[in-house]
Amino acid sequence: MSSRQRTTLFLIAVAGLAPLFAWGFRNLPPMGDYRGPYGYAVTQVAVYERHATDVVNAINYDYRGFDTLGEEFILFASILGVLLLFRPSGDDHKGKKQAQVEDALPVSDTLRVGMQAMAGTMVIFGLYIAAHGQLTPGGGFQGGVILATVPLVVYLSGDVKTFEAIVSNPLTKLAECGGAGGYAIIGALAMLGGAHFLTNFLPLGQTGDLFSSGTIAVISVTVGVEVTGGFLVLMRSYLREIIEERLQGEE
Amino acid sequence: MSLTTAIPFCVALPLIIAALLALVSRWIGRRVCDSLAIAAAACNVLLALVILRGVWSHPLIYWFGNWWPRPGGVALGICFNVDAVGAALAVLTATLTLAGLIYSWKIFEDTENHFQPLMLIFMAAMCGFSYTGDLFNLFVFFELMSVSAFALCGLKTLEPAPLQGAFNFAIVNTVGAFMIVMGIGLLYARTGALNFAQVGRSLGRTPADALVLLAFLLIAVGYMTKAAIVPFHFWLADAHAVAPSPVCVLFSGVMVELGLYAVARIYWTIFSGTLAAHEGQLREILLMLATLCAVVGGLMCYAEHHLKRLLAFSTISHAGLMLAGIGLLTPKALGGFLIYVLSHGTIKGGLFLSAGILLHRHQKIGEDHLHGCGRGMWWTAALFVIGAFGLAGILPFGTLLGESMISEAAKSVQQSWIAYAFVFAEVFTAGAVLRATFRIFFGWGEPAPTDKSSRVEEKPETEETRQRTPAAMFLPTAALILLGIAIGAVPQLRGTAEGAAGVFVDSSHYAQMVLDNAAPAPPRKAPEEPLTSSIVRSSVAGALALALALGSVFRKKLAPALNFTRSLELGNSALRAAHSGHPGDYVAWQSLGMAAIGGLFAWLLH
Amino acid sequence: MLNYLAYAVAAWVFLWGLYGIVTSKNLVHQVVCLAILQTSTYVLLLAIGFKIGGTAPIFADIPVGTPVVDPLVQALMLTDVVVEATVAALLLSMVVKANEVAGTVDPEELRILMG
Amino acid sequence: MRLLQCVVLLLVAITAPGVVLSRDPKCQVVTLSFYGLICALMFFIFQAPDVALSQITIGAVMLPLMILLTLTKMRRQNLRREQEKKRR
Repeated sequence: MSSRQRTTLFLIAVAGLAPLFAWGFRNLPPMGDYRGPYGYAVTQVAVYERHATDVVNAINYDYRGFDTLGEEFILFASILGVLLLFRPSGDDHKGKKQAQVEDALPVSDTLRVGMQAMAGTMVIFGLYIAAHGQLTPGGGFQGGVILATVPLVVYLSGDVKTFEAIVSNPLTKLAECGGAGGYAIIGALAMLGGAHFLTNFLPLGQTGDLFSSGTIAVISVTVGVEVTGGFLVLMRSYLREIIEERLQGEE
Repeated sequence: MSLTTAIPFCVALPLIIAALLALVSRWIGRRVCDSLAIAAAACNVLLALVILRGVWSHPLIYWFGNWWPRPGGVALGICFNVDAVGAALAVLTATLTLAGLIYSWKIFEDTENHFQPLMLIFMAAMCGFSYTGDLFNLFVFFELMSVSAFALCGLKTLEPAPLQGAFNFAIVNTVGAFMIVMGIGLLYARTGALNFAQVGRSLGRTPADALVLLAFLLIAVGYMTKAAIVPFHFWLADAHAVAPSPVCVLFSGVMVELGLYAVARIYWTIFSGTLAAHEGQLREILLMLATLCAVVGGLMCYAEHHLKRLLAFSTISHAGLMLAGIGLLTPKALGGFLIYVLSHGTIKGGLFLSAGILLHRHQKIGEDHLHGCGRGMWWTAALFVIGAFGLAGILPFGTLLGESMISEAAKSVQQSWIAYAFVFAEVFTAGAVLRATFRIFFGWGEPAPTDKSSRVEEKPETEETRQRTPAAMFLPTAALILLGIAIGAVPQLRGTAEGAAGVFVDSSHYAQMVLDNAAPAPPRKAPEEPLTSSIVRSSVAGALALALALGSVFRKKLAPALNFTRSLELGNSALRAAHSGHPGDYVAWQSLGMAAIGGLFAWLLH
Repeated sequence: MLNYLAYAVAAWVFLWGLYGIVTSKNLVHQVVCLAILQTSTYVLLLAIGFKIGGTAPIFADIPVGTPVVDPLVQALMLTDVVVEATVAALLLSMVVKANEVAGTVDPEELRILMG
Repeated sequence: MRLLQCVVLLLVAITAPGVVLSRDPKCQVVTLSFYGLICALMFFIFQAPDVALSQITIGAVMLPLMILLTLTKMRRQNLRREQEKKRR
């Protein structure tokens, strides 16, 4: 199909879809007027039952924790996929010697110091977000992504060696796989006591404490570990060639 | 092992092993990794069988996190509702994965052991998909199986074709996934629930309004994209042409069918009450789609000469037949669907693996290129011929039983013409496979003509050429094809399947079981009708397929009247041109298809 | 009318996302359009779960029973965000590979499989 | 509050076509990042801080970053290909 034919075909489809959406959306409740049973019930019981003040995370890591297990494995599978796609092939090593493409940004010392200070702040911020999932907005996922950007800041400040040391550390891989597998294992541990998969088996603690809400906090941290490791592995597979060249250049 | 332990482990165990394998893959050898993955898959086959036996007589509801529904039937947690239909599909999933993993023992030298964990995740996702009783959880498993499927599809990264195939696959399916999310959102807006039973009960029997119809449309189109129903099918041929054979087995054998299973599950648990008044019209729409799919798939199948694409189009054609099993909206047809899926999955899986054997031995996959190459590979040839007749659904195969149940059900709702759609699809798909077999293994007639993409993937999946077919490749292939026959030999299969389907479609009892903890009703074994008319019909189909194949191969020698086979093989240029390989085209067709079906919904169901 | 603005925006963004995918001449652009398509589901879910006068469903500083917006849709959206990011990462790596082996990222030129 | 919601929804409605219509991926990175921020703002205004936080990290930072890396990788591949061509 030529691109004009394609667009015409699509516009015909839109001529059908737009009224269809208008027709269906008309019957939605007006925005702001929502009274579903699920949301009402869960906000009534979550704090008492799970000692977690952030109901969104109580849902994510407990009531519907099985969804989140699937979601973490979606992340895990796609990282495996990226690794598979970017696996070094025979041609790569030839290509490396043939052409050197240099595109390092010159970084001033002030910027470098500033960035390294920023990295430090971000570590603390990320840890805070990841650890307080059950209490305040945030949680393992958000904290993990923030933590994963820290080595990147280090990289941008020009310190390729430190970046490579962090991302190629086996601990990063351990974090990725251990986090993902750990989630499933925590779920299975509940079954030792005869309960169903992913049931809370830890003491609930005092609502509002850092160590409260039982498995929610633990799972949140586990997810944080996986996400940190996962995004670092992802980053590394994207940057692998560039890093190799840079490190060669420094030698 | 108790059933309540087996159910979560069927999903969690392969995930844990996959994480473990990914962690240690750098340090352990290829063989250790393979053995662990095969052991995990075998373990899953056992688990799935234990579960199937356990839920055979009555379905089982499993609430994750012990979050049973609150008084008043508000479910906050996620449940698995394991019934015989879902459990049987999980057994099929695990079996095909096991066969695929054993088959890949001798191939994929360079995947750095990432292949095995992805296969295990894929399997876990499909098992979870067939067990789950929650709308959003169904979506999560849908997405998990999609992501692992995209990655597995683009496994061979040294050529552009696999990347194109995987990319098209990913774009079209992800668009479908977002439609599903929108549909789930609409249902949540109306009912405030995600559990199938709760949503279904909340919609009740009030006639569906525009919102509910749009939600059904979005969700059905999303899952039909996965199920490769025309016009949402374009990704399938591209993905199958390039995916490694053991992965194709899972794609064609079970992933596509699970898309249809999801449509059935959602219809029966959620929409059957609210759409009850318009059941007849909905049946007509679905049967129309099914017939279109069977015809387009059949014609394109016969027009292909890339062996894997040929089989891919045959899957599209058969997906149409299976949609007919669902679209008739009766328990008997649904039972037929189940039997058809099980036997088609094993046979089609076996055929893909046989094609993989050819690719392994000769590094070629085009029918023209392979002409006469298969001489001496008589065992593989036998598998091809048996598989072809399995697709035609003749006597000893399970496909016959499925077809007969669907045809009987069609007769009971005055749609008996659907039997002709079956004959059409069977003649063309079996004919195409037989035609390829005659040319490749017997070297009969002229070499086949060349398509634009019949050269794709003509590179080895292995590093070196081999003179012999390794047992690790041949045995799972033969086992799958034989399983297709064995399914047909199970005594009382039709009555049992219809009983299981009867439990599946009983939505009000289902809701009581999930939400009110009611006792499950035992399935009633239905009486079985004689098979005579189906045997006659399928024998005619098989004979016609054979005649068509012979006519195609020998048309020069026999008679000029046979020249129509030439145009079947080479013609259909408009249909071919539609399969353009451009993801933009595919999404445009997808939108158009959705608009068209939506228009029919608005017209007939409102 | 204003009550339905959010739903209209969701449908609008959805159709624009589809339009972008259909007319795209660059695979990277196509992946971005897929991400835009995804945001339409955010807008829809967000609008569905919203409640006038409701605060965020976090009971750190407010007593239980205060009207809050629906927490479930937010949980669904969190899952959705992850799905978007991961699918995009996978697709982008395919694009990079396609550029490496085929030398093009125009879907029109990358057509090897067809008919 | 109501007004703010309308404004942010309209902003989303305007920027989304903007991202789609910026055909050059390089400038799309910028528009996408901007769009991601607006989405995050929308989540805040609609009382969804959890999602807003992950949207900032994913939609406004991670995703544009991955696209930038993709573009860098592709530019290097293309340069290399041209160099090889010249050598021949």
